[in-house]
Amino acid sequence: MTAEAVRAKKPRQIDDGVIRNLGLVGVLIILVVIGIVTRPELYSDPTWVRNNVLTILQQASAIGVVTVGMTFVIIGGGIDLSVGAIIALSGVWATTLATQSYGAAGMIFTALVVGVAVGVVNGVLISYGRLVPFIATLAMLVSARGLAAQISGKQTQVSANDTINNIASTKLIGIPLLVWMLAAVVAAGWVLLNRTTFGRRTVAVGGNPEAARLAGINVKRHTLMLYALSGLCCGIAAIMLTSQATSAQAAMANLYELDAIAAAIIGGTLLSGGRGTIVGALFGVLVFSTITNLFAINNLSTEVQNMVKGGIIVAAVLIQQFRYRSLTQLLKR
Amino acid sequence: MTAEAVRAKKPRQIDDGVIRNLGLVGVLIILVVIGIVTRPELYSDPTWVRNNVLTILQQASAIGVVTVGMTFVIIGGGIDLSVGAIIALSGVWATTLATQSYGAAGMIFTALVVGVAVGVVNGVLISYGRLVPFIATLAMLVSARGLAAQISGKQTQVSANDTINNIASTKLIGIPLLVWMLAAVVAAGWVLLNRTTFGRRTVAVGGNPEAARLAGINVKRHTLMLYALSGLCCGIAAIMLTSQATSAQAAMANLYELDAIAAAIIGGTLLSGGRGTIVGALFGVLVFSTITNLFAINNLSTEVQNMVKGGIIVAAVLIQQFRYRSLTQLLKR
Amino acid sequence: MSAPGATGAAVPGAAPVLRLTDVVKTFPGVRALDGVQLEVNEGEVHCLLGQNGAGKSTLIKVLAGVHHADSGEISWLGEPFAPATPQAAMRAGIATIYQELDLVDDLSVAENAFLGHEESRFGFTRRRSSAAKTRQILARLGHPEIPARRLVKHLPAAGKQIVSMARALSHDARLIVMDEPSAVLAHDEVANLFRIIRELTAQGIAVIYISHRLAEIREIGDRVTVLKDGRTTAANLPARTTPTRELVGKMTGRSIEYVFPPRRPRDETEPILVVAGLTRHGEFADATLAVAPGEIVGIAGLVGSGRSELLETIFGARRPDSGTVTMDGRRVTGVGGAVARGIGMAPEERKSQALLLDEPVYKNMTLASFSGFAHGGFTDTRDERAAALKTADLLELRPRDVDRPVRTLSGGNQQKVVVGRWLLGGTKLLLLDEPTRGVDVGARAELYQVIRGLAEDGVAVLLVSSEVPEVLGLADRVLVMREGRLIHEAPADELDEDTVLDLVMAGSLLEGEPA
Amino acid sequence: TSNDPGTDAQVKTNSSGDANAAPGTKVVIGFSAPAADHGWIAAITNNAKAQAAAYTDVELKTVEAGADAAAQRAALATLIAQKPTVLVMLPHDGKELNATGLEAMRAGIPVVNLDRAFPSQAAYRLQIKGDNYGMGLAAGDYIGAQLKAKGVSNPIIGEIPGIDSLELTQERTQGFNTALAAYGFKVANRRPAEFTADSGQASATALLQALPKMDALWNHDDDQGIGVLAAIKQAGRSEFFMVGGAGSKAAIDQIIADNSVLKATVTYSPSMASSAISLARLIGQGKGMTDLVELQVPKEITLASETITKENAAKYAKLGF
Ligand SMILES: Nc1ncnc2c1ncn2[C@@H]1O[C@H](COP(=O)(O)OP(=O)(O)OP(=O)(O)O)[C@@H](O)[C@H]1O
Ligand SMILES: Nc1ncnc2c1ncn2[C@@H]1O[C@H](COP(=O)(O)OP(=O)(O)OP(=O)(O)O)[C@@H](O)[C@H]1O
Ligand SMILES: [Mg+2]
Ligand SMILES: [Mg+2]
Repeated sequence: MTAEAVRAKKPRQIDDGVIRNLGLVGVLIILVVIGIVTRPELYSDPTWVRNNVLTILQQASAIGVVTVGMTFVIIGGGIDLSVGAIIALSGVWATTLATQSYGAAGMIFTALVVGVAVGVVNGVLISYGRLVPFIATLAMLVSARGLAAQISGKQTQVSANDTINNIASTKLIGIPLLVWMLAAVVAAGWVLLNRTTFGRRTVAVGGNPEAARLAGINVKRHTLMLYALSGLCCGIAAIMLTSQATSAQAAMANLYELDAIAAAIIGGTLLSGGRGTIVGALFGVLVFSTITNLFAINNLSTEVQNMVKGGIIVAAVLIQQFRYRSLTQLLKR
Repeated sequence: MTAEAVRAKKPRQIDDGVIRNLGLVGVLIILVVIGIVTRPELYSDPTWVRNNVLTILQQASAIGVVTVGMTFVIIGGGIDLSVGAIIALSGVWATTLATQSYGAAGMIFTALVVGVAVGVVNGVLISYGRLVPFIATLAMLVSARGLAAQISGKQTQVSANDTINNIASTKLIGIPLLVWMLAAVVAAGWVLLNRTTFGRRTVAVGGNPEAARLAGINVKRHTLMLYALSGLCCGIAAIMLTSQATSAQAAMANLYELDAIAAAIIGGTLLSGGRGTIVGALFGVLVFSTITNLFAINNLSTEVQNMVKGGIIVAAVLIQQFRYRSLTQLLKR
Repeated sequence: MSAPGATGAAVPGAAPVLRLTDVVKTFPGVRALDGVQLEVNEGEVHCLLGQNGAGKSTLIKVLAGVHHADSGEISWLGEPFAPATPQAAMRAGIATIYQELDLVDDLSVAENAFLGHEESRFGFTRRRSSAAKTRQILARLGHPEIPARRLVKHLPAAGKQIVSMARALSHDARLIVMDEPSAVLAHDEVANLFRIIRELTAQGIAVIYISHRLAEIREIGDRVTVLKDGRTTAANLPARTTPTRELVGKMTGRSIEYVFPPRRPRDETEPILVVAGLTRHGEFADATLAVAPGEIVGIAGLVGSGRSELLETIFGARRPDSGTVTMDGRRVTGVGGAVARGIGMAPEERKSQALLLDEPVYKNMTLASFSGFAHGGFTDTRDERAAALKTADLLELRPRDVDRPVRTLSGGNQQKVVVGRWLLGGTKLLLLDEPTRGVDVGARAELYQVIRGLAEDGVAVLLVSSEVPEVLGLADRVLVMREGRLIHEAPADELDEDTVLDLVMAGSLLEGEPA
Repeated sequence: TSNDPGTDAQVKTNSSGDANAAPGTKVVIGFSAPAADHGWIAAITNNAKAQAAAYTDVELKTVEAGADAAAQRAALATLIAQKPTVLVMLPHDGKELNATGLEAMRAGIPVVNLDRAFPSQAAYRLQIKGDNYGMGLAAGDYIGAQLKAKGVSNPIIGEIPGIDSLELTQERTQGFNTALAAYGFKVANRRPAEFTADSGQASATALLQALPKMDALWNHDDDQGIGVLAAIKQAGRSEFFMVGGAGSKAAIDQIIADNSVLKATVTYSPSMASSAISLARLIGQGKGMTDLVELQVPKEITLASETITKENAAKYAKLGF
């Protein structure tokens, strides 16, 4: 391809994903503006604003990590309803007295191994047992929460390990460690999806599994790895949440599956697979956590919060679509 | 293509759906056998057995009605996460003091109208607002539960209407009215799906929307009607549940969306649309409600229940697949 | 073969029913139609000719109400006409058979035929009467054996094409548009199709017929309109008498003849692929064949004779009931192994089996080879793009843009992407299933050159095609398949078209032998 | 439970004229309770608001917390940043919000820990809670005594707890089992519900089916009890008696009417929220409880769980929520 040819095609380079993400940035800006308008006295304090941004990011960190894994699974044509349950099982397992006796490293190791192991079971059921992902991971949801309740005796297990507990309160260069962890996972996810053969296979497997198979891709093994990856993300999130709550219990990370799927989809991932972006998923998570923050600073009652939240979600997607359409129009000229 | 070539494929006539359903019947039989083996003293009493069957059916009735609507939506290429919330909103609205003052007819009317209205809003957002069904109905889930909480003041609203309350305890020819209602909805659903243009178009819209559009079907309007239908089913289920609990509250029908989707899929409905059976969905619901019954008569603790339930779901699908494969093998000879 | 209307020119005195003037239609970045003129008379077969991407499908979609013209005028039966929806076009009497199959898998044949205008009473479908009507139409189409109540997903591709036609006939149409209906049909089916078309024109129904096979146009067409880059370059040429050179020239701006590259003498070498006694019950039985490096082996046969299944089984995509596939002396049991041994397959169904429609062309071209371009697991899109661009040039991809999503390519250009995937180095054995389906005359010649070139570089090629001349022209050796069995093998130059057709169709050679 | 929300708060109207009643320094009380579409939690928030409104020197800042501990943590972070004088908090889970309690205490804000205990003593200034274990004890005791009086030797006892993964449910069940064990009885079947009437109906239906004959039933929660009672009626069963939990108005009315199987309920009153506000005010003003010798409010208060029966129901009628 000649240099001219490349330059001539510049406008197309800006792909759908980026434009969609611009839409989500717009939504975020609107949310912040609403915050400023409704609570000017808070927003007039720069320290508060800085803290607030960090709080939003910190609250988004665990679910953000889960959403990265979920985005891979969905792009690869599947779905993982068991993420919340995996977090609970990993967290509970990592905080049993026996595990805690091995110290922070033992706890982290346990959480990650449990996460990956459950993910592998999901993957095997789906790839080799040929179960529909929805059913397999729903069954896992139920079972893993049951096992977590069994292990914890339905008690909240307190973490006595200060290294773990301090993760949530540690800051590096003024930014919470949890936020750094989120950033690292998002960056790794982006590279994995966009710059590696693994990512390319993921898109192929989700976009047209038959074509991928006939092109020599081992679709089953790849699918298995996607669920293992999602499990790994859950293990990481389990550590983050355990540290934040200084404890773990069987009911933790309740309904994270819905939040993660919603964030991924709002971020432009196709529920039927074959398309999606990591950055979009991150924005999706941020939109949700900014909404929650907006409600908190305005002290809306839960029922009003919920009513409004549904509306905001709809509006966000509409705005994003609107921007998407008009921007594509613009770029066409 | 020669005449022989076509005829050679005769055995395929016995429809996938029927074989799948046979598999589910097998699963049901296995569950009952487990019940007999574990609690022989209960199963030795014919009256108890009869009552038990009716109880299982009765407990399946409301979720069964919802699943019929859900099956239509999924066959039509969508998904409805808001069913539980619609039930709650319909139920709460129908049991406000103001509504109750209009008597049973007023309450039933209100529940149905609210259900259909919410369904129409879902449909409009999805058809004309071009929102992804997952997001639109998730937003509706959140909003509708919020509105229900607002209306009820987060209280449990008791139904003082005996006509409504008696629905759940009335029997016709020895069979509970609720079971008759389920039967009627399933029968109507079957006819609608298999014997009307609406049903056939639903398959087309979900199976190949582009082809449906090229064939001159108004895909958007049809999609809208599917969500309205699901809303109607939720309205009916709201009356059934309100009658059973003699009350309604904002948290009622919690997670019905997951149960209904799972039942539909276990019953052979393709999550991506274009294929599904009403009878299969009914069997899916019955499998779940039989599992619950099995746990109850064996007094399993929640955590063990959950662990086992996941396993049973997986086993059920595997058995069904196994039967499916071996039967097709058999029939091919 | 004479029939009313087949006079080689416009029926004298026949009135134009459809007239398009200066129709323009743009897509993002493309002017698909750039001032089209078209005139169709009552009772004629009007052929549209043009390269891949010339705008033929877009044109008929404008007529069918799927796309809306940006400017220009359409008049239909003397009235201005701008259908807003497919329904409007149908109501006006225009029925369309689209290039890509537009059927619903889980509906029956009858339901598909009457989709959107079901026979019904109070919303209830009248299954018996619509099945009866469907049977009538199918009988008229020469296929009474297709059961009206069978689900469409259980039909072979050719059967689906018949159902598409049945749908078009189920409307009371004044104009029937057919976009490459013969692409998935074999020889006997095409004859059948032509019989129907003649019936239709005899009733005064106009037909717009699109095909890349000039022979078909000569046989069935009355007049020809040629499109190039969205413009009409020649209108209303007589279909019988216009010289091929002129038609091709108007289409491509060049003069390409329908030529096969010359065969060169080849050294006898040990076969690289050995297939022994391969069987899948109900599909094919006891297939034994071998292909040597540098050799092109063609398999001829009717649609439904099991060639695709055989190819897929050799590739490891289907598990054989018995028999073995050996590549380079090692057994092949799965697709992964096959690709690792250097086997590549271009499958027959581009949309369902080959393409990631939303992904750019270059990623589709490198779907089987991106790992090879990668360094340590990290992909190298620059090299991939460059390689894809080379293939695009080789196959005359239009537009020559490897970054656009495959979805926006015309049917023939999509096909080039599918075949192009396996031309990207490293392949030792190429399995090609209908590689030229929907590809225009010019690009087809280029593709033959490429395949021949690969063979000369030592690649073994196993080719399946429903076009007998293609098999005879391109292959060194030909296998004839009938009802799941390889019944004849001969060097290509010892066979001619009639012999092959006799072998394929007549059962006489194999009396009493079950498939 | 009522169809007419928010009118019957349990408020201490201090007309006794003691020293604490007089307006003192202004106190800003931050308040947070988890969201739940449930009568009891709704009553907690209503009571807190009503009690605060009864004082002229109290300003109440409520933050609603979403559905789980993480959401509540986030909400409390914003509340603590606003530096209220005292913080009253009903945590979603005491252990999970322990860290937040510590944070507030370190920031110099006394924390009143309502109902669900923090494990760390340093995380609260005052802990006021209901007695979940005691509830179970009371229910078990009542059932044991009744059955013994009837002379049933091998009774079949059912139990319908609320959300089973909650620690409070575990405590109630433990208390129940302990009390029954004293009589040599045990639970035959236990079907958890979810604190909602429809889940109560479903669980009760399953339980009744599993136990074709039953002698006694404890349902942990009167709100879900509406559904439990409906199920019992639908099954046409009446051979046993039932004890409720929490002490809702509907349940007390039904006990008085004595026309159903519900014969008693053990209290777990949301009035603790009113008390928490009153005591938070005293803490904020540095005052003690006048009936006690101590100059300051004590560190821990546990409400006793009382058993409401037909005999004493009239007395409790006004405390029903
Ligand atoms: N939806 C679309 N978006 C963008 N471009 C499109 C779209 N559909 C068609 N095109 C472009 O319009 C041009 C005409 O395509 P069309 O399908 O009409 O060609 P065709 O003549 O039917 O070719 P073929 O013989 O290969 O079927 C092509 O360049 C194609 O890439
Ligand atoms: N298991 C099956 N279920 C349904 N249809 C099948 C099945 N197996 C094969 N078929 C159909 O039968 C047909 C068999 O013909 P096949 O594709 O092998 O013919 P072919 O000789 O390759 O012809 P062509 O590729 O030219 O269409 C296929 O088109 C396929 O649609
Ligand atoms: Mg075309
Ligand atoms: Mg084929």
